Amino acid sequence: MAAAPAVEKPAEAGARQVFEVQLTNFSGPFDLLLNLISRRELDITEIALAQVTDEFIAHIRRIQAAEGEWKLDEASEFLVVAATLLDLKAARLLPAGAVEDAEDVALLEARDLLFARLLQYRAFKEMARHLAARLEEEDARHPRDVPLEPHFTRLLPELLWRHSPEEFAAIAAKVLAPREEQPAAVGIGHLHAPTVSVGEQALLLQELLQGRGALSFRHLTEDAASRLVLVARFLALLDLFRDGAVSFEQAAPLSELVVRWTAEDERWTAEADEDDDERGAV
Amino acid sequence: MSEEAAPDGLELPVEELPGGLRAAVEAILMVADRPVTDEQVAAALDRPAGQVNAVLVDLQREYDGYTGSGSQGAEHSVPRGFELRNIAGGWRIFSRKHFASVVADFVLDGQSARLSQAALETLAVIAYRQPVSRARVSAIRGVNVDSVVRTLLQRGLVVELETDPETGAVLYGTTALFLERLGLGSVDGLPRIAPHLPGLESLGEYDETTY
Amino acid sequence: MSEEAAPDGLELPVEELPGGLRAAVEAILMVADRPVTDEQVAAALDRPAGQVNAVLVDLQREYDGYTGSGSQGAEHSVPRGFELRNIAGGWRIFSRKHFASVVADFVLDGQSARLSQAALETLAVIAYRQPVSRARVSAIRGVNVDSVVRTLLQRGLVVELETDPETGAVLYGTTALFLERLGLGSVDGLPRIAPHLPGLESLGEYDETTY
Repeated sequence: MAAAPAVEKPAEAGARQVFEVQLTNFSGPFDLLLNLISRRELDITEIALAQVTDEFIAHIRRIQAAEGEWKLDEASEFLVVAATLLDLKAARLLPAGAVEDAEDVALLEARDLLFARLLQYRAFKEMARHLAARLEEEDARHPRDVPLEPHFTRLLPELLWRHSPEEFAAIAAKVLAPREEQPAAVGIGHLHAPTVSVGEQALLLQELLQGRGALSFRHLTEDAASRLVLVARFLALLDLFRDGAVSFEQAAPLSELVVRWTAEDERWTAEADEDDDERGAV
Repeated sequence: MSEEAAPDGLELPVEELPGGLRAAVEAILMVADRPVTDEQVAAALDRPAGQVNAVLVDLQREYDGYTGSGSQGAEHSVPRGFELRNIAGGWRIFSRKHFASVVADFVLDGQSARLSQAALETLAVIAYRQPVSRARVSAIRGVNVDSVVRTLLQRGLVVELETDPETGAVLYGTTALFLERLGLGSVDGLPRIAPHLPGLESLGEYDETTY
Repeated sequence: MSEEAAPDGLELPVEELPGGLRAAVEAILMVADRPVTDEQVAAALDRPAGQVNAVLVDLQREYDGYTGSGSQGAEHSVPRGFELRNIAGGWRIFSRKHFASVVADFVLDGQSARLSQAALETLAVIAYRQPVSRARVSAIRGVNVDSVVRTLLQRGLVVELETDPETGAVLYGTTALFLERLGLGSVDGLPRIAPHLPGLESLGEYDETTY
């Protein structure tokens, strides 16, 4: 990524200000992206996304500088978006026709996914605006919510109470005990599947391909036990392709995609890949 | 306060009391501290729910200033300072909207602290995607939502519905209070999200796996 | 009528809103959660107390079925299901007395002789943290506690102690009845649970400020 804008590197106080401004401006990468797009009055369905890439990168660098360190989960979201944007921009810089078909496809897919998620986010943002308006309107009305009239209170069934002070204290102790600090980072306790390593999937693909030379994408993914594995394998293929370890052949759009092993070294090492820090596991 | 009416525990059918069924329904509305259904009112009065519903609808119209079928005559009349609304699955009396500033002094302990933008967005995702896990909401918003979800839980706007049998993740949904605060009858009353977003369903799937 | 310009926040003088001053007074009466005096209503509406008192008396008569000076015409009319009573200088709307039996049926439906787990836990928090606001109890329990606190109020186990001078929130505490039930002489007799709770104070503060 490009160097941080020099303008944004002032004294502590200045950095602090930037930090606050950033936080009030947006939350999350989609919010930032939408913000940038709307400021330039761009339509997010246009390729114009490439035009806001620099701004996006500059923004996240500034936050990083101000905050000192990233929370891992947030950082990864920002980085995924940033990486996709950079890919898109890179593609735009190349002379027309100079890109290979397969790369185009991958790029289009990345772009579509980013657009899709951005659209989805925008839709919910719009719904949030709607909810806010509804809530505000409803705030103007107050429900009748008055204490029960005394003569009805007397009719309530006699309360059965069977707790000793000690039992009652135990209830209090349980409720008042500090709750398990919910991690500020993403908890993974609720994640369903075990994490799948892109690196491992790459090695697996390598074994499959080196044995047989070329295989269809369908064949390479048909034993994927879950969607998660499928995604990881897809990402692994993209990594392999970028490193020149495989090539793609496709006779016609939407026809069978054939993957061929092209690396010369015996062992292609996924671990050497810097990108793995960002999406080594999904 | 003049008339000393019949004593408690009387066995007269409500129709024979001054004001009749209509007033009896009103009396119940006065002590309700949450939305009440046709059936709840009908049960207390021992009358068919359909009949009670007709009375409620009629009262609603009368309070709003339409007295066509009411007992007051056939003219247009002045709206009352309160309104009867059918929301969150039940009927409840509210102060009329345009007196908001006048009423505000008398309902000091209002629970209506503003929701942050993050809370609103998270609430929107939960409302439209329920039952939904925190992980999925996070994926859609692109940020961690743990603390925001906690706030929404405290405010009583969302609740833990169940545990996903497959993943063990807690799934969240909105509450009756949410509907009440929005003045909605049910979740179906939320505006359709479709116009904003074609193909949303399949996207949701995608988000779940990428997180 | 010595009416001046609109009071604070209100764009239009109430007389120009649908229903006018009369409806504005009704709006207040319907949602006020305690009896209100002529002066309180007059202050909120920025009208002379005498004028407001006349409206209140007139409303009382109308609800009782005498519409002589009301807006509905000059005839005798049907009493409403609610009545406006003036007790000890304060006005409050009640359900009409002769519907007491149906209202009682409604109120008692589903009432249990036992406290729910939610009510017990809320009571525990109030007992050990009093005086405490609903918002804070909510923050500690992680859910909205409005309806549970209402139940405890109705049961006479907790009471509104005072208003927080800073936030204006109502602060709750336990009652003599509560101590009686536990067989204790005073709140100091509650078993100590302190050892677990070094950092609790700050936790509470934090939670409260996050929404």
